[in-house]
Formats: sequence, structure tokens, C-alpha cells
Amino acid sequence: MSDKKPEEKEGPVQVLQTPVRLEYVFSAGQSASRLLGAMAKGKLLGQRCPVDGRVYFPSRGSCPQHGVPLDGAPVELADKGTVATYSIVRIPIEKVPLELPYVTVQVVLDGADTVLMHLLKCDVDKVHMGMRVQAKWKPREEWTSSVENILYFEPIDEPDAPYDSFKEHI
Amino acid sequence: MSQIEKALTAPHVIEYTYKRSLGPVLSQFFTALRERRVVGVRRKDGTVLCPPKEYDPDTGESLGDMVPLKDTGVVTSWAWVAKPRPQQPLQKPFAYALIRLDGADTPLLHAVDAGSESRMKTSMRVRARWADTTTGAIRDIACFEPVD
Amino acid sequence: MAELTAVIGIGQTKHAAKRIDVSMAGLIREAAERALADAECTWADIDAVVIGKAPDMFEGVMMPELFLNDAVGGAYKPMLRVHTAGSVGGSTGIVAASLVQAGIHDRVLCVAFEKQSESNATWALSISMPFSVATVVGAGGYFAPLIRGYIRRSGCPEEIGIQVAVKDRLNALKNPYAHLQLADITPQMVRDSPMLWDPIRYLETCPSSDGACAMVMAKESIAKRASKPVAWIHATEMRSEPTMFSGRDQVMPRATLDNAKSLYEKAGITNPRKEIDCAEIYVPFSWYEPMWMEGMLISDTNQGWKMTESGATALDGDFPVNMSGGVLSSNPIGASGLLRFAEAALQVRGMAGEHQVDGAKKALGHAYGGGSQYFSTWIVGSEKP
Amino acid sequence: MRDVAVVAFTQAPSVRRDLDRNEVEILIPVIHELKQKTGLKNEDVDFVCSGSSDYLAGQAFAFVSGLDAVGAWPPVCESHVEMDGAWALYEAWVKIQMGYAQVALVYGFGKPSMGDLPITMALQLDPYVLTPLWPDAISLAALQARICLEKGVCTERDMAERAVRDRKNAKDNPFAQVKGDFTVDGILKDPFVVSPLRKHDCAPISDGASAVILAAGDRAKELCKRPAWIRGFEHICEPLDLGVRDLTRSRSTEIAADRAGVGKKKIDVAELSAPFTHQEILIERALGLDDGTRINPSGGALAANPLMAVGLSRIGEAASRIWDGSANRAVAHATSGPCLQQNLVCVLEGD
Repeated sequence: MSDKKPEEKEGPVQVLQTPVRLEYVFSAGQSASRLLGAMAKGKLLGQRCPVDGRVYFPSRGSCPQHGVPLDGAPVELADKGTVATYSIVRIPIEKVPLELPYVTVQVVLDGADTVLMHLLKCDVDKVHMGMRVQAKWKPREEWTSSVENILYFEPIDEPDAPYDSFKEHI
Repeated sequence: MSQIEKALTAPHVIEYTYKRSLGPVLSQFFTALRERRVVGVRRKDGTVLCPPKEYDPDTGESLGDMVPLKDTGVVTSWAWVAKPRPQQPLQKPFAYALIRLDGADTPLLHAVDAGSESRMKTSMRVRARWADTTTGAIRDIACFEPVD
Repeated sequence: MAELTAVIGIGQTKHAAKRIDVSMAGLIREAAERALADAECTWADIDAVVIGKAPDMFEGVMMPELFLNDAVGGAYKPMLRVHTAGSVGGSTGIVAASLVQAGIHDRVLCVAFEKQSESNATWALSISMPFSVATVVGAGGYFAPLIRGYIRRSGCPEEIGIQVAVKDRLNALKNPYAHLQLADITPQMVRDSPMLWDPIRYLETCPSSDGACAMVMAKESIAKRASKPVAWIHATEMRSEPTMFSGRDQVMPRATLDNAKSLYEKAGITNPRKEIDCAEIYVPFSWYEPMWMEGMLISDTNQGWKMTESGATALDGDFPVNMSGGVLSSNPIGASGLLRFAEAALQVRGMAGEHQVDGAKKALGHAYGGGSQYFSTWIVGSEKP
Repeated sequence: MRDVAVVAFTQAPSVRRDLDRNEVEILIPVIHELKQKTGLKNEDVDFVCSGSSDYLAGQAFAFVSGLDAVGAWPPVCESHVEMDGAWALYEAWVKIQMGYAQVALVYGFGKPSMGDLPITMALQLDPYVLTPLWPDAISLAALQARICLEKGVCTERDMAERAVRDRKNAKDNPFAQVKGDFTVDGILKDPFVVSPLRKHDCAPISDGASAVILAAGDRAKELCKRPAWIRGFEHICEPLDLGVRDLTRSRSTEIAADRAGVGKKKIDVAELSAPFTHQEILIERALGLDDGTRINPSGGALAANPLMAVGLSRIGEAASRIWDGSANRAVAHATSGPCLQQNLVCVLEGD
């Protein structure tokens, strides 16, 4: 027992602080594990929908449009692609290796039929739809089974892709 | 389906300290706890709820008539926790118990430090053991202890 | 086949960044008690309760309806908890209406809420999951590229986003329940506000609010006896599609177009622009007003911004939108959809106060959520369908 | 009321921990098999409803990815409850009653193994006065069990008999997790987990998923030789606070059973979702079941407890007994909340 008396003047208790901490073990699942395993070797693996043949990257294990598993042979993709759309972000977030303002992009990788959300390191005034970009990888010795092996994308010296070639991905 | 392969796994933690505003009735309850007192609330039929609520759980009617209670009471049920988890109120074997405080008609849930399971008994009398520092929270009562 | 159903009572809280004067139970009771009073009934008259809110992590309570059910008179009654992302408020209203329309219950109370000040929505929405790359924080980061897509397609001028942001805040000044009360708002003020996720500026985004909304729905024989005007439910509709698939139109998803077509068909509406008197649309970023004018087939494709530009969507325009001030002025996420539905009902009841559209007889309530993939809508009218 | 029937049911095997698949990967084959069984395509389904929990998944909006398993294209009329799939089925039944739909797909899924489930469930309590004490789900059930034991509602032997029965029945259920031949005397020698509950008194922790097709009138007859018609359906919620409830009975189940007409005629089969043995006894009594009813031919929740799907699976299992002709009238039960706070009762008939 303590003899410490609370101060009467503190006023009524109006707010209760309740800490919550829950620990989980998260599974990447079959499809993402395969993709991440390939990333450890510097490879980008897409998966083809058995119904319409379109290539998903990243794949979540099923074609959301047809509700079928994507369990066929993987398709290796280039680490180059086209910016479908983008945003310039001026709010900081942990873990993003770029300074504010930075660019987030939806990239259609060459050979893929879906967009990948990622970061783009470039002059924010230069970013535009159709811009050609390539992945900037971490040094090889730092590769792990992680999407973070790609630090960000960077512009490359290739002519812009025509709007019609990527407009369905916006 | 193709063969199931071993998947990658990783730890994932969700951690946040929520800030809960209390409203008038819970505010009085927690303010009293900070002062090492317990209050309940009177329902229309005269019975007293503790912990108090700002409404009658059966009818939805608003409540607000606060009633001072003793910090002693009687155990109406209990469960013996031999291996406490780190979040739980005591880090040695203890009982969770429903405790009807003197002056109240409904029991509240809390921990009882009885030392051993053999000392626990439904209808045993207990008294609040107050925390050294009180902040206005249910754990201002560290636990209850048997009254001999 | 469905029983004719009407909204006979509506209640909402004063929405604010932090309602530290109330508990979660107190917040939903404030809305529910007002809805009961409006419906001239008591807790005991309610047959079932439907509770809606967005993710449980906002308040840090798993299935909080379990501890809140008795706070809204739900003890020993049927209770359902709806969660369909941002559209959840709308879906909550639709589920409650269904219980009456199916002939199962006579009077149902629905309550939707969010007490965002218990935590921080941006935190809850941006919990980074293992194996995923964190690129952006908050919903604005997700929607900004889509808005850019809309601008590219439609040629929508930059001024439109600013114009909506001002219009909705001016409407909010007429709504005592609205969170933001920006009496001095001007286009210049919006233009000068910080660019957060280009092209979205700070004042083009919704606030983060504590708030709740409640409605009592009743079958025809009860609604007919009400002493106040009621809002008859003409049609409800909902559609969902996956977040991402190859070739998905993220700007103008098929789910919104299918939803609109089906809703109007059910409500017997052939020309929504003419037959609907006003609409309360889920616009969390100002650009979504023109986008959903198109998505709800009220405007032709790529022309929605011209409705904003011409003033048609202003309170005194020929198609007022977001008379209450909309999501841009109050955003208790889980309740936001139900507030849209409630405003549509208030309008056709002629009970919208200073933000009443004169003679409104038919109104649209709309909500959407997820990655523009969940849509829920209804049409209510002052006359029976 | 319209004639509405459960016409198809699929489930994933319940396992203690499926570390190799995420929730969607568990769900995909379940929904795929359901479509194959019935020959239904997405365009044949008018309404989709699901049940799941963000806190089990450790992620906000976790249910959204469930749509990937459905293949929700063209866009579907769809809703989600943060409840067991049994309540999703109730919502779908309501939609069919009001004429909004003819055929509905309902699913529930959960991977509780990802977290420390008894502690996760403490977040389901009153956040002001209960959660900060972190009473785990087993301790709360133990408080209720002691009251039942001390008031003579049941004995430890009665409780153990339920575990023995359910585990024995589960031997015939390839999807069940805890099964085998045990003796009452044998398992009563086991130590307490949280006194007065032993391991056999508690349902296992299970990862799993299940899915059901509901259909109205003639559509049901086309899809199923002997549809399991829903003849009574009700669910009731009590206050959460243990102190204001009579924990020696399940009042909410009694009310729901009465409104669903459980007692009107003999019940051949009952599938119960009680996660603790004493709760199974309380539910049996609230439903008024006697020796004439086969209880938990699948093993019930005590043999496999995939949260968010376990209640829906009870409806599927009860319907399966109608389909195979071994029952003509069955009752299924689902529960949610601490100590049987919220309960659902569904009566199914063969004709």
C-alpha cells in the first residue's frame, strides 16, 4: 500500500489510455513466396491467367477476375516498364528511401498485364504518364526474399510509350 | 492444385495506445478509482450496477445516479490461471473472478491474488488491493485479495 | 414482393475531430436517441439493430458491436454488424431496409459510427504488412493516381477540384452537425493549401471525424401513421468488384456503372439528371464529385466536371450535390455512407433545414469504398414508389 | 415466407496452423469446388455475402481479398459482415426473402492461428473495464463453467461426455481436426488448462473456410435433389457484460429457438457451434434437445473450430444430413461473443 494521495485538483478523468499489442506470424502464402524466392535471385516472376492468358505481377495466387488459381508455369519479366499513372507525395512515411517530395507510380512491367505500385526516383517536374522506367536494385549481396530488393524505379532513355498502349491500366 | 510448398513467414505486430474518451458515467467511475474509491450506478429498479454504465443494459434507458460502494465484496465465480500471460494483472498464478462489491447487485471482473487455488472459493470475501500509483484506470485496483 | 419501407426517423451527432465528451456508447446513443425521437418511438419499439463501421482497428475493439449492442437498445434482439469498407454506412442502411422489405421486422434501427480520435486513421490504414512494400501513406496516396487518370481522360481543369472544395464547405455552414465550419473559405485559400498527394491539396481532402448516424426504418402500415413526413425507399443497390485485375478501369469501374444502371431501373428512373432532385454523393477528395456524376450516369462520360463548372451541383443549381457539406466537411468513416443516405432522406422529407433543396421529391444517396470497388446507393422519395 | 434452401456446401479441412497458405489460398479451392459441384457460374449468382474478422487476420480490410477468390466479375451484388459466415447466410436469406436474389453464395474464412487467439479475443470485450485486464477467452469460459458446476447445471463428467461424443463422431468427418476414441474417465484425469476447464473442454484453434449456396423455390430443386429448406431462422444478442447475464442458461438461444420453431416437431440432427463443453450442454438445453436427436454428427465446434466459418459449417453439415436422407429435420447453431453472448438458430427440413 502506498501513502501517496492523488491530487484532488487533477480534475475528472476524461480519457483512458489503453495500450494494445498483438503479435502475429504472417504467412506470405504459396504464390507470394514463389515470387519473393525469385526476387532473392534478382528475377521477377509473373503468373499467367489460364482463362485469358494475361500475366499478373505481382500475383496474389488467383486471378481476381476469373476466380481461378494462377498455378501454371511462371513467366519471367523484364525489370523495365511504363508509368501508367502516378502521384507526387509530400507527406513523409517511414521506410521510403526517397526524400520529399517523392513520386509513387503504377508501373506496367514489360511482359506484364497489370500495374505494380512502386516508387520513382526522378525530378518531380519531369514525371509523366508513358515514361519509361527501370528498377534500381539494392546491391546484390543485400538481396533477400523481399520486394524491397528493388529500391525504386528510375527513368531510362527510351521514347515514351504511346497512351493507347497503357491506358487500360489506369 | 499444385503441391503445397513451404511458404515464407514473418512476425507482424500491431501496437497502438488508444485514447478513449469516457463520457460522464465512466469518467466518474475512473475518477473515483484514481482516488481509490469505487462507485456504481443505480438502475430504475433500485439495483446498482458495477462497473457502471451510462445506460441500462436491458432497456437502453439512460443512467447517471452514481452510488458509492465499498472496496470489499464477495466472489461469485472464479477461474484459476496457472500460467499467466505477460499482459495479465499478476505474474504468478491467480484467479480471474467475478466480484460483487458490497452495495452493488452485479459483479465486476478482476483478478484475485490468493496465493494458491486451494484458497479460492465461491462466496469468499475479498478486498481491493490498490496500485501504488493510480491513474484513473481499472488497474488502479492492482487485484483483490482474500479477507480472512 | 418486397414490403414497402420508409425511413421514419433520422439522427446524427455533432461531428468533430475529437468528441472527447462522449464514450463510444455515448456517441452512438446521441445519434440513435435523436432517430428514435424523430420516429416518435422508444427503444422497446425496435425489433432489430444493424450496426456498421469501418475497420475494427480504428477503435481497437474487435467486433465492437458486441459491447455496444445494448447501448442502442439491442439487448435480446437480433443484431447484425456490417463492414464493407468505405461504403459500409450505405450498406448498413441497405441491410436494415432489407430486414423490413423482406417482411421479417416492422421497425429496425441502424447505427453507423466511427470514433477516429480513439486512434489515428492514417496509422490504421497504413499498418505495413510483411512482404509488401510501403509506398504511400493514407487514402489520398491511393486515389491521387486515379484522379490524375481522370484528369488525363476528361481534360478536367484544375479549378474544378478547388470549386467543389469551396462549394461543399459553404454548404456545411448551413448544417449545424457538420464538422468543418470554414466561414472564410475561398478558392484562393484552397489553392494555397499544401499539396499533399499531387494533384490533391489539403483543403481538397476530407477531415477525420468522430461521429455517428442512425435511422429508423419501418414498414408501410407504420410509416403511414407517422405524424412527420417519411422518406419512401424506392430502390437500393450495391455492387463490388476486385481491387486489382488486368485491365481493370480503376477510374471509372464497371461496378459503379452497373450499380447505377440497376438502381435506376429498379426505381423506374430513365433520366436521372432530370428525375432526381438532388444527390448526396461520397466525395472524400473534391475531384470525386465530377467523377461520380459520371459514375452514377448523371453526366455523360468525361463531362462530369462541366456540371461542377456550370454551378449545376451548387445548392441553388439544377442538380444540387452534397447539400449537407458532404464527406469533405464531416468524415466519421463508418458513418459517412449512412450520412449520405440520411441526407437524401432528410431532403425528401423536407426536413433538411437551411440546406433544404426546395421541393425535393426524389433524392439519391451514395457511398463507395475500398479501391473504388464497393458501391452502395439508394433512391428515396417523398411519394410512394 | 419464400421457400429457401441450402443446396450445396464445401469446406477446407480444419488444421491447427496452415502456415503455408494465406487466407485467400485457403478459400479459393473451397469456392472453386462449390461452383464445380453446382455448375453455377458467377452470373448465375445474384448475391454474395461473407463473414470474416480483421483482427484474426491482423489487417484492416482483410475481407477485401476474399473477393479475389470469388472472381467477382462482372461486378457482384455483395455484402460482408464482421461476423461468422452463419450471419452472412442470414443476410443472404433476407435478400432472397425480399425478392432481391434467387441464388446466393455465402462464405466464411479465418486463420486464427496467426495470433495468440485467447488474447486476441480479449479485444472483443468492453474496452474500458475488461480488455485492460486481458482476460483470455478460456478464463471467461471457465468462470461460466464454474457457475454451472456449482449450481448443479452440469457436472465435469457431463462435460467430458460431450468431448468424447464429439471426438468420436468426428472420426467420420475428414475435415475435422480433433477426433478419436477417448473415455470419460481417461480424459477426466487430465490437468486443468484454466480450472475448472481441461483441454478436452475447449474447442481447438483451427484455420479454415467454408462456403454454401442458398437458393429459392424451383431454383433450389434444380440445384439439389433434396434441398434443405430453411423453415426457421433467428439470431439474438445479449448484453456483453457477464455480470448482467444469467450464465447458467443461454437466454438468447432460447428466444431464437422459440421464434425459429425448433420445438414444433422432432429434431433428428443438431449441429452445435459451442466452443466449450459446458456451453454445448447449455445450447442443447436451450434448444430443448433430447435423446431423440443426434447431436454433432460432424463433431461440432469441439472437433473443428475455424472461427468465422465454424457457424456456417454447422449449417452446411446439418444440411448435408438432410441431403443424404439421414435426417428430415435438423437444427444448426452458431455463436459469437464471450460466454455465448450472441446465438443463431437455423431449422432445416427435407420436405
